Parts: sequence; C-alpha cells; structure tokens
Amino acid sequence: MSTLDFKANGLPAHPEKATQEGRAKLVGFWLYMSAEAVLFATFFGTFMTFRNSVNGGPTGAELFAIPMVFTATAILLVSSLTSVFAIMAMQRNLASKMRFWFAVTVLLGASFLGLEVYEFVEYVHEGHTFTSSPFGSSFYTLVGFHGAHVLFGVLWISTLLLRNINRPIDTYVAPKYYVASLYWHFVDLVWVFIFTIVYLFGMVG
Amino acid sequence: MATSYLDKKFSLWDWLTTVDHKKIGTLYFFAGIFYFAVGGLEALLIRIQLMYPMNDFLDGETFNQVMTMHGTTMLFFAATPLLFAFMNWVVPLQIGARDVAFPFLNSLGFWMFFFGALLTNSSFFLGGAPQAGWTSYAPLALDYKGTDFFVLGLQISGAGTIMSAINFLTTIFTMRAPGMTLLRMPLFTWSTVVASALIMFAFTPLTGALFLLMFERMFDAKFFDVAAGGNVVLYEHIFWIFGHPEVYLLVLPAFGIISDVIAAISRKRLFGYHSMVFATVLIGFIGFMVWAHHMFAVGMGPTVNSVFGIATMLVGVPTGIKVFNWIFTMIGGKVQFNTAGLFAVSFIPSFVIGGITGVMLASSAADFQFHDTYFVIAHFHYVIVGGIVQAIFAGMFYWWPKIFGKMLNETLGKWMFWLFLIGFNLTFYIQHYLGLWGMPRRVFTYLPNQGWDTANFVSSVGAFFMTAAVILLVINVIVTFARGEKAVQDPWYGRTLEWSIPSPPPEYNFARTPIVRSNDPWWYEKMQGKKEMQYAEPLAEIHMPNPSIIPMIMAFGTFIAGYGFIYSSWFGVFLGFGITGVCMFIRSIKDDHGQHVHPEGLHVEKGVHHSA
Amino acid sequence: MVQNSMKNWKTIGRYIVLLALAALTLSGCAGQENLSAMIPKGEGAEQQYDLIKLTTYVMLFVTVIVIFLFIYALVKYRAKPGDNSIPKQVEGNAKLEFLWTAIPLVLIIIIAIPTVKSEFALADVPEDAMKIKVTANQFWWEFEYPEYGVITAQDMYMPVGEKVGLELKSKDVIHSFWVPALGGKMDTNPDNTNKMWLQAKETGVYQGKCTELCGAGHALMDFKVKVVTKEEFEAWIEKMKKPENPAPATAKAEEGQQLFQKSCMGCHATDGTQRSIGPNMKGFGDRSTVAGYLELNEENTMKWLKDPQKVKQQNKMPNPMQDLGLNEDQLSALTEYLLGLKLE
Amino acid sequence: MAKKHGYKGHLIAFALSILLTVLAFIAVGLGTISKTFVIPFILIIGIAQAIFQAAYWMHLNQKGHDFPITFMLSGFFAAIIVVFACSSLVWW
Ligand code: HEA
Ligand code: HEA
Ligand code: HEC
Ligand code: CUA
Ligand SMILES: [Cu+2]
Repeated sequence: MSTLDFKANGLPAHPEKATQEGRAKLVGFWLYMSAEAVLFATFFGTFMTFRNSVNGGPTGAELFAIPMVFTATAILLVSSLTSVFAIMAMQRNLASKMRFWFAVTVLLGASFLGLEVYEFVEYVHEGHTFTSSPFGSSFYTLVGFHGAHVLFGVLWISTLLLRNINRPIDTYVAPKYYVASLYWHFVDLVWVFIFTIVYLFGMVG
Repeated sequence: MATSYLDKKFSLWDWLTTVDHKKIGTLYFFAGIFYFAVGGLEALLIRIQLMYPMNDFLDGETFNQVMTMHGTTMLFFAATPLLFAFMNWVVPLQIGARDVAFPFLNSLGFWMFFFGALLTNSSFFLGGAPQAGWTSYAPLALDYKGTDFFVLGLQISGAGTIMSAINFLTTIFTMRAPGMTLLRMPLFTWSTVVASALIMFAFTPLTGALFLLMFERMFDAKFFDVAAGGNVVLYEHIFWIFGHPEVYLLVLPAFGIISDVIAAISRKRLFGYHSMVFATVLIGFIGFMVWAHHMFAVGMGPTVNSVFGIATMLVGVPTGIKVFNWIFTMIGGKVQFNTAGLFAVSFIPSFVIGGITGVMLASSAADFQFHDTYFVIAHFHYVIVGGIVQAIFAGMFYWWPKIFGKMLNETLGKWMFWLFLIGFNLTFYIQHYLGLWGMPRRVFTYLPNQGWDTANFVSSVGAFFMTAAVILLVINVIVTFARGEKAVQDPWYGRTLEWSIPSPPPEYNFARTPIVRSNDPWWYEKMQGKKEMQYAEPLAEIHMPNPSIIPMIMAFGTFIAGYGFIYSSWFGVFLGFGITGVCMFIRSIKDDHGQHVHPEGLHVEKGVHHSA
Repeated sequence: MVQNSMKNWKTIGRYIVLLALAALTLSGCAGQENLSAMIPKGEGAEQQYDLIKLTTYVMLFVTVIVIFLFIYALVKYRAKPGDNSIPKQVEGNAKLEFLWTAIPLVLIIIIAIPTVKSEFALADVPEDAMKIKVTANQFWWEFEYPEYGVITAQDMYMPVGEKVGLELKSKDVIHSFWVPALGGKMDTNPDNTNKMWLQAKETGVYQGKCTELCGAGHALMDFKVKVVTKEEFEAWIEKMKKPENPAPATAKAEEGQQLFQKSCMGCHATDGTQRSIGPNMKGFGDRSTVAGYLELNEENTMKWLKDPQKVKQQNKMPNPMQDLGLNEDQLSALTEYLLGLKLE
Repeated sequence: MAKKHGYKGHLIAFALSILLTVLAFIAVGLGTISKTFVIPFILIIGIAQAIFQAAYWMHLNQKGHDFPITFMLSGFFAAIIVVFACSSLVWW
C-alpha cells in the first residue's frame, strides 16, 4: 500500500486510480458532483417557478441575445475539450503538453467569465437586476452560482498548475489533475442546462 | 496485547487536530450529548410553560424562540451528530477498515458542524434566537433577525454534514476488507449508506432553500415578495423535499443500530437479512416522493393530496417488514435483557405507535384535522424519542465498551431505562388526545376551560421523568469513566467485525486486514472454533494519515464569515473566507503522504520514515 | 411445558385486557363540545371523524398483532439465567416475509379508498353556495360576505344546515383556518386563494383557531363561528348593512365617539360594509371577545387599549397611550363608546 | 460502443456536441417553429448532450463506474423531483 509505485520511465495506464487514495478521490468526487447536481436543480426549479414573474421589468425574450449566449457556450464547450486533451496528455506522461492544455482551459474559462460579467452589466442597464423581480433574483442566483463555479475552477486549476510547475506527473498528483478536469466537465454540463432552460426557453417565451 | 488508541496521553491539541475516526466519533458524541441536553432543557422550558393555562413563565416571543431552537437543536445538533458519532466509531470497524477514506474531510465535517451549531446558538445572546419554527417558513421568518443565525448556522453545519456523508459512502465503497461484499455488510453499515445518500440529495435542497432565505433577507431578493410576483409556497416545497428525507435519514441509522443490537442480544442471526437491506433502500427511495404530506392543508387540491397521501402510506410496508423481522429475530433466540437490550426491545412498540399514527396522518382528508396540532407532535416524538433516542441509548450501552474499554453501569442503566420509558409515554401519549381536542401546536399558552388543562399537566410531568433519566445517564458516564468495570474484547458475544479486535481498538484498528467469509464474520469464525479472524496479509507497516489543525481553522473561517454576513460586514465576510481560502490553499499545495506506524509485534527500526 | 405456555397466554391475556381498558377510559373523554374534532358538529368534521375512526381501528389491529407477537417473543424467548446455549440460526422465511408485505398493502388499500373519496368530497365546493371571504391578518380574522356587501371581524356568522363556501387568503404571513368541530383546516396563503366548505349541523358558538405559526400572537389568534338559524342570519345581515350605529347613550360615550373618529377611524371602520386596516368595529358590543380571546367586558377592553402589546405581542395596533397620545380617561371613554356599538 | 478514447474519438464527441448545440440554437433562432415543439425539442437535445458528455468526456461509459453511475442517476432522479415540484406544484 505504498503511496508511490513509480516506474522508472512511465506511469501506470491510469495514474489517477493507481492508488487507494486516488480511487477514493474519484469516487468521492463523483458523489460530490451528484450532490451538487441536486443543489443546482433547486436553483433551476426556483428559476422555472419565476421565469415569468418579471414584475414589469424586461422579459427573457427581450433580454437574451443569441450571439452572446452562443459565444459563451462555444467557449465553455471548447474548454471542456481542451481539458480532455490535458488529461490524455497526463495519462501518457506528457507533462508539458498537459500543462499547455490546462492553461488553455483556464484562459477559456477566464474569457467566459469576462463575457458573463459584460452580459450582467448590460442587463443591469436594461433594468434587469437582482432585486427588480423574482425573475431577476432567480436568474442571477442560478447563473451567478454557475459563474462562481467557473471562477472556482479557474482558481483551482491555476493553483494546481503553479504548484506543480516543475513536477513530473506521478500517482500522487495525477488524481488531483483528474478530479479538477472532472469538475470542469461538470461545470460545462451544468451550462448545457443553463443555456437550454434559461436562455433558449427564455427566448422562446 | 496491542496498545489501544486511548493509551496515548492526550492534550487538547490532540483533540483539535485528530483525524482518527474513533476520536472524531467521540468528539461528535460529546458535542451531540451536550446539545441534546440543551435541546432537552429547551423542551423542559416548553413543558413548564405549558403546564398551566395562561402561564406567564415565558412570553410569546421567548417561547417561539425556545420552541424553534428546541426543534432545530434536537434534529440538527443533537440527533444528527449522535448518529454520526456511531457511524464514525463503528462503520470502519464493521467493514474491516483502518480509517475512513478522507480523514481530513472527516475532521473538517466535524468542525463545520461544531461551529455551525455554535453560531446558531449564539443568537440567544445576540438579540434573539430564530422564532419561526424549525421549518422557518417564509414570509414569517423574514421578519426576524434570528433567522440570519438559523440560516448561516445551518448552512455551515449542513456543508459539514454533506462532507461527512460523502466520506462515509466513499469509505464503505472503497475500503471494505476482502470478502466483505455489499450483501455481507452489517445493517448499521447499510443504513449508513442509505442515510448518507439521503443527506447528499436532501441537504442540498436545504442549502438551496437557505440561500433563498438568506438572499431575501440580506440582499433584498424578491423570491417571496408576493406583490412583485414572488411565491411563498415554493419555500415550503423545497423545505419539505429536504425535511421529509431528513427524518428518514435520522431513523434509518437508528434502525441499523436496533438491527445489530437485537441480533446480538438474541444470539441469533438477523431474520430476513436480505429483505432488511431491501427495505432500507426502499424506505430511502420512497422517502423522496412523499414530501407534500406536510403540506396537505396548503391547498394543492385533492388529486395531489391523494397521490402524496397514498405514496406516504406505502412507506409503511418496508417499515413493517423491518418490524416483523426484528420480532422474528427474537423469536427462537435467547434474548438477553441488558440495558442495551431493554432499549432496543422497547424501541419496537414505541416506534410502531409512532409509525401507525404517521399512517393516520397520511390519510390526507383526516390530516385536515390532525395537521399542526399536538397529534402531529405526539406522532413524531414517538418515532423520534421512542425510536431514535432509544436507539441511540441502546447503541451507547452496546458500543461503549468497544470504544472506551469500560462497561457502563447496568444498574444505573436499568433505572434510567424505566424512568425514560415511563416519562416519554406520559409526555407524548396524551398529546394525541390534545391534538384531537383542538389544541394547535406552537402555541405559547392556552386559555383555561378548553378541556386541555389536565392533559397538559400530565404531559409536563412526564418531561420531568425524562429529565431524571437523562441526568442518570450523565452520572453513569461520569461514574464509568472514574471507576467503570474494564470491558473484555467481546462482552456481548457479538457477531460483527468490531468485536474481533481489542476493546478499545488500537489506533489502526486492524493490525492485519481480516478476510470476511460470511455474514456476521466474527460469529462465523467463532462457530468454526477460531479464536481470531483469518487475515489477508502478513503483519507490516501501516499507513496512517497525519493529524492536522487546518480543518479546525478552515471551519473557523466560515464561522467568522457567517457573522460577517449576519452583521452585513464585508470585512468580516472577506476575513472569514480569506481564512478558509488560505487553509484550502495550504492544504492543496502541501503534499501530505501520511505516516507509517508499526503494529505491535512487528519490530521495525524506530524513526525510519518511508514516505516517498 | 404446557403449563408454562398456559401461564404465558394468561399474561398476554392480561396485557390485552389492560390495553383495552386503557383505550376505553381514554376514548371516554372526547374533549370539549364545539371545540373537539372528536365531537363533530358539521358535515366535514363528521366525514373526517369517520376517517379518523377507521384509520384508528385498522391501526389498532396492526398494533395488536405487533404487541401480541412482541410479548410472545419477550416472554417465551427471554434467556434463562445461566443458559449459554446457542439457538438455531435462521436465515429467514420467504412465506412469512411475503405475508407481512401483503397484509399491510391490503390494509393500506382499505384506508386509501375512503381517504381519496373524502378528499374529493371535501374539495368539492358547490358553485352556488353562499360565499364568505376569509382574510387572515396578524393576528385577527376578517370575514366578508360578498353577496351581501358585509364585512365583519373575529366572529363569523353562518346559517345552520347550509353549505357555505369559504375563500381563504392572507394579508401578510401564512395562517391557517381551523374550526375543529365543523371541519378540517385550510391554510391562508398570501399568494393565492384557497377554497373549502363548511356545513354545520347544529346552531351554536364554535371555537376557531389559527394553526400555522404566524408570530408571537399566534396562540391567541382565536375566532368564533356563530352558527344561527337562517332567519337569524338574515336579520344579522340586515343589521350589519345599516350604515348608522346607535347614538352614544352617555356623555362619556359621546366623548369616546369623538376620540374614536379622531384617532382610530383610520384603521377601524364602524360601518359594516367597509374594509379597514384593523378589525371592523360594527357590532363590537355584541361580540363575545375582545382581541379574539379575552371575554368582552369593560375591564378587558381597557386592558387592551392600555397596552395592546401586553395582551398580544407583536400585534399591529399602535399603543393608544404612547403612540396616539391618549390618557386613561380618554381610553375609558373610548371603551364606553365601543361597548355601546351594538347591532340594532 | 466506442470504449477507446483517442484524440479522434474526443474530436468526434466534440463535433457532436457542437452540432447539438447549434441545432438547439437554430431551432430557437428561426423563431418560426411553434413553442410547443421547440421547448421539448431543445430540452431533449440538452439532455442528450449531457448524457453524451458524461459518457465520453467524463468516462462514465468505461467499466468500474457502476457506483458513480448509480449515484449520478439517483442525483438526477432527485433533481427532477425538485424541478418538477417547483415548476408544477407551486402555482397549482
Ligand atoms: C424519525 C422521524 C420520523 C419518522 C420515522 C416518521 C415516519 C412517518 N411519518 Fe412522520 N413526521 C416526523 C418525523 C418522522 N415521521 C416529523 C418530525 C414530523 C413533523 C414535522 C413538522 O411539521 O415539524 C412528521 C410529520 C408527518 C406528517 C405530516 C403531519 C402534518 O403536519 O400534518 C405525516 C403525514 O403523512 C407523517 C407521516 C409519516 C409516516 C406515514 C411515516 C412512516 O414512515 C411510518 C412507517 C411505520 C409504520 C407504519 C409502523 C410499522 C409498520 C407495521 C407494523 C406494518 C403494518 C403497517 C401498515 C398496515 C401501514 N409524518
Ligand atoms: C430529535 C428530535 C427531538 C427530540 C429528542 C425531542 C425531545 C423532546 N421534545 Fe420535542 N420537538 C422536536 C424534536 C425533538 N424533540 C421538533 C422538531 C419539534 C417541532 C419544533 C417546531 O415546531 O418548530 C418539537 C416540538 C416539541 C414540542 C411542541 C412545541 C410546540 O409546538 O409549541 C414539545 C412540547 O411538549 C416538545 C417536547 C419534547 C420533550 C419533552 C422532549 C424530551 O424527550 C426531551 C428529553 C430530554 C431532556 C429532558 C434533557 C434533560 C437534560 C437536562 C435537563 C440537562 C442535564 C444536564 C446535566 C446534568 C449536565 N417538543
Ligand atoms: C394602525 C392601525 C390602528 C389604529 C390607529 C388603531 N387600531 Fe385598533 N386594531 C388594529 C389592529 C391591526 C387590531 C387587531 C389586533 C390583533 O388582534 O392582532 C386592532 C384591534 C383593536 C381592538 C380589538 C378588536 C377586536 O375585534 O377584538 C380594539 C377594541 C381596538 N383595536 C380599538 C382601537 C382604538 C380605540 C383605537 C384608537 C385609539 C385604535 N384601535 C387604533 C389597528 C389599529
Ligand atoms: Cu395566525 Cu397563527
Ligand atoms: Cu414527512
């Protein structure tokens, strides 16, 4: 049960689950994600309840614009793909390649956030604020909560990268990278529901 | 003999930094008992106030605070941690593991609970406790400052609870000893699985609901502002989607304790093990689809009411399976009436009385009469006090020798049992009638001449019996620590793995991982004439986690941030989250490979450290 | 062996007799008339009481079986001192397990059918029934009769034998409307209107309660339902509709009237056709209570006016002395005036 | 199905998810398709995409994942209940 069974020139095929600790981390993280799914569901439910309670303010159809949402969606989807590349590189023990792809992921995440901030500022100008209506409150709660997850993911992956900047991949850090990428996928997955339920439904009316 | 985990000299520092599941269990236990006493004291205040009509011992506002805090404290800060104590103590031992999957997280979970509870209770001294009931319905709750303490305290302790649940599940799924298949796990472990799943999927909606309340109070959100198009019934739904599974996640571990204890005191295999497991899972599953039975009077219409009413009644079927299986475990056995046995056995009729009144409540048309009266109070105190609390007492007398190496005093235990039994029946039986006679719940007083005076008096007298019983328990614990009889390894002629190791166990529980060859593995080996388990590995160095102060500080950060929110101080919020964030950062950048310890009988040179 | 089990049976028999006795004595006390759900005086309450009885019997049946098996197990299988033998280990019994899955299912069906029936019957408010709009406030009740244009507070009048349709709503937080002897409860929500019906079988004054926690005054948010004959009801409506009130009988009452018009009219109408922020005072002198729960008399009215917060914490009425600047004599005048507000 | 996870597989997965996304956006953007059709359509596309990503990118289709799958499904079940409760029972 030694922590590190490091082979001279390579890693086990799945370094992230080569150790008991690694396996436990994965299982635990899946559990965490299933719990978070329910938390998001609560906010989705709240949003569904209030999506038409605009209290005289602008409606979703008036606010949302396809180009912006589509760009945001595309950014997040691509970032999910780049994080897949990073993990594949990790599994092949290609540390610098992995770092590169993770760095791209982080940058994409940051630009998503930038776009979201810009979007929120726009909305506020149009009179759609957190306190303007139940629609506003539930919109910012849901989308903002997702945004906070993106921010956390960006910080998390950056920390991992910086901390391990000169470190080869081993069975101690591999699960950490892997779990971070799972998290990132999860955030992307939630976004799929956000653009469908919040934006697209909203545009349909 | 191996040295036990208790043999080391302990300093306060050890307790603050421990990541040993047994010690964390002990922390949970004493924190839980403390809050049980607090919640019980509040119950006592309630009963004193209601002893006479128009009593002016407490005014309406104070009463509502005491009543709210009684419910909140008992459910979140007493029952939950007490059950977590047992899970921490027992589950790794029952599955043959040396620790839990995430010892760091385990400790963090405890400290989050601890500080969350502290924060909520501090409201008594900071301008008034929450007073909108443990359900904290909007819009009433929005009127009170105390609600902030309720929201943030529960948010913090709830996060800790979710972490612990994930930890238990991961432990059970990745760390079982070889041969311990899912369908060989003791029932207490099984109930931990289902209860943890309920926590994961029920506490998260609670978190959501609390956020809504918090945003409404602190940031002027409009969820519950009816004039702006908000809706207050939304909160009720989300709350009960949490609230109903909450009560099952408390009762399932209680069922688990009872199943293990009854099998042990009957010296007989648990009757219908497979159907017991199945019933546990089924109760958890159906439990998610019945929440609206708390809302029959909300006005959802006859169709919705009927569907939820019938779904609720169906929970009675798997529960019935359990009840009959327990009875048939005793039938044909040799039942020993030690204190643990007495509590376990008296659990059955008490719980059944509470359960059948539950089915009566589920009859939605009749619930228009029962709802929000003392009938409901009687229902749930029978399942909770007659059920969960008695199970906790049973578990306590049963596992105490394993954890502390001393036997609790049986004479005191039996006195306590009878006092408690009489007390809670006196208190709660009569309340069924009070409800039907028209007495609503959550009333701080009542007028004379409504026919309720005698019954209320009787009910209050019962509470004093329970108080006496609890005080006897406290005395028992003190006496036992001072000069209790030493416990042997296997005092009850047990069946499960925890009885195959010394009392109290060594730090690493199992010097060698055992092989499990049957249900009730320890009993199986004993029946084969063996004196110890078969082992999966030779004696070797054991890898154990390092203690750490970080979890405590990290939780403390959220505590500070909580006050920051309550007093709208961004400085406080940033300071608090800053502390937490720095801890997370340190934790994530610092490698922690754990340490290696040497089991007894294995001679390895001291000081050599084998971390990579 | 035979003798032994005979003895056990006797013990069990004794337990059952004891239990039955306990049940009997307790069911003997059914609570207080016009308040207890166990003495139903209305159609809805009767249906519900039938359901309560049915569920109780079915559940009593379950309990008897469980207790019987339980006591049997306790008496028969308790370990004799010194007996350390190991009993036979049994895995289970499929037939038995099937039995105790199936029987409860059947019992549930027995309860479920009348439940659903009654649930739909209770929700079926006839279109043509007389309507009463119930509005709950912290911590008092307003009753409006839209067909007659009449508004009153605290005491709800309704004719005997007739189905009355209630429309329930709240002005502030959630409350719940409950008249145990006449029918089950229904929440009053701020965001939508709930409907239910009541049908009283006997005339009388029934006690009503608020059953959803609504603040510190929740316990005291009582009201009365006055069930009268159809003729009395019509007469009451006529009186309520009259715009004028009896002229004050004394000079003191006269002074009270003036004070009332100056300080209190903003919140309390004295015209039975008008809505106001606080309870409508038309016919106040004929009510049974002041503030919903204290017996209506001079002393209690004074008590209320001197310090409403003391009588009902967190209620929404300003303090006449501190906030409205009235002195004790003026309060006494107000009291005299208010008590004279009778229907004629 | 495809259990291997080469670059190619992932690129295909990516192309598919972009395709699904674009489809959903087009369905809405056209503005001519009736609401009763569009809403279930984009919802189904969304769910399909989620399952798809979970399977390929998060490797849920690989073996040894029964346990995460069980819990994701339970979570999904709970999530649906919550959303259902909020969106359909609240305004009754
Ligand atoms: C541990 C806690 C616990 C447990 C286990 C239960 C178990 C059950 N509860 Fe209870 N309940 C509470 C805690 C609990 N409850 C609390 C705290 C509240 C109040 C919350 C608040 O408002 O503050 C409440 C309120 C509550 C209500 C709402 C009442 C109201 O406010 O109007 C209802 C309504 O349906 C209900 C039903 C049930 C049912 C059907 C069960 C079933 O699970 C019971 C099943 C058990 C049996 C049925 C007995 C054994 C079975 C047999 C012997 C077989 C034969 C059985 C049949 C034929 C049916 N409960
Ligand atoms: C785990 C849950 C739990 C437990 C164990 C209890 C235990 C008890 N409860 Fe509680 N109760 C609730 C959960 C629980 N309750 C909930 C959820 C509510 C609803 C709240 C709401 O409406 O919002 C409620 C409401 C409630 C009410 C109704 C209040 C109202 O509606 O106005 C009443 C009234 O009798 C009551 C009584 C009691 C009593 C007498 C006990 C007794 O069993 C308590 C026995 C314990 C003691 C008496 C402790 C004695 C110890 C000491 C005195 C200290 C000694 C210490 C040393 C010597 C160191 N409870
Ligand atoms: C701001 C509005 C307001 C003003 C002004 C006000 N009241 Fe009230 N009053 C209320 C409310 C609200 C209640 C109901 C309180 C409760 O029961 O919770 C009430 C209740 C009462 C009651 C008891 C009613 C009942 O049905 O039992 C009396 C009597 C009364 N007021 C008299 C007065 C008098 C006299 C004055 C003037 C000196 C006055 N009120 C001024 C709001 C007001
Ligand atoms: Cu109104 Cu309680
Ligand atoms: Cu429930």
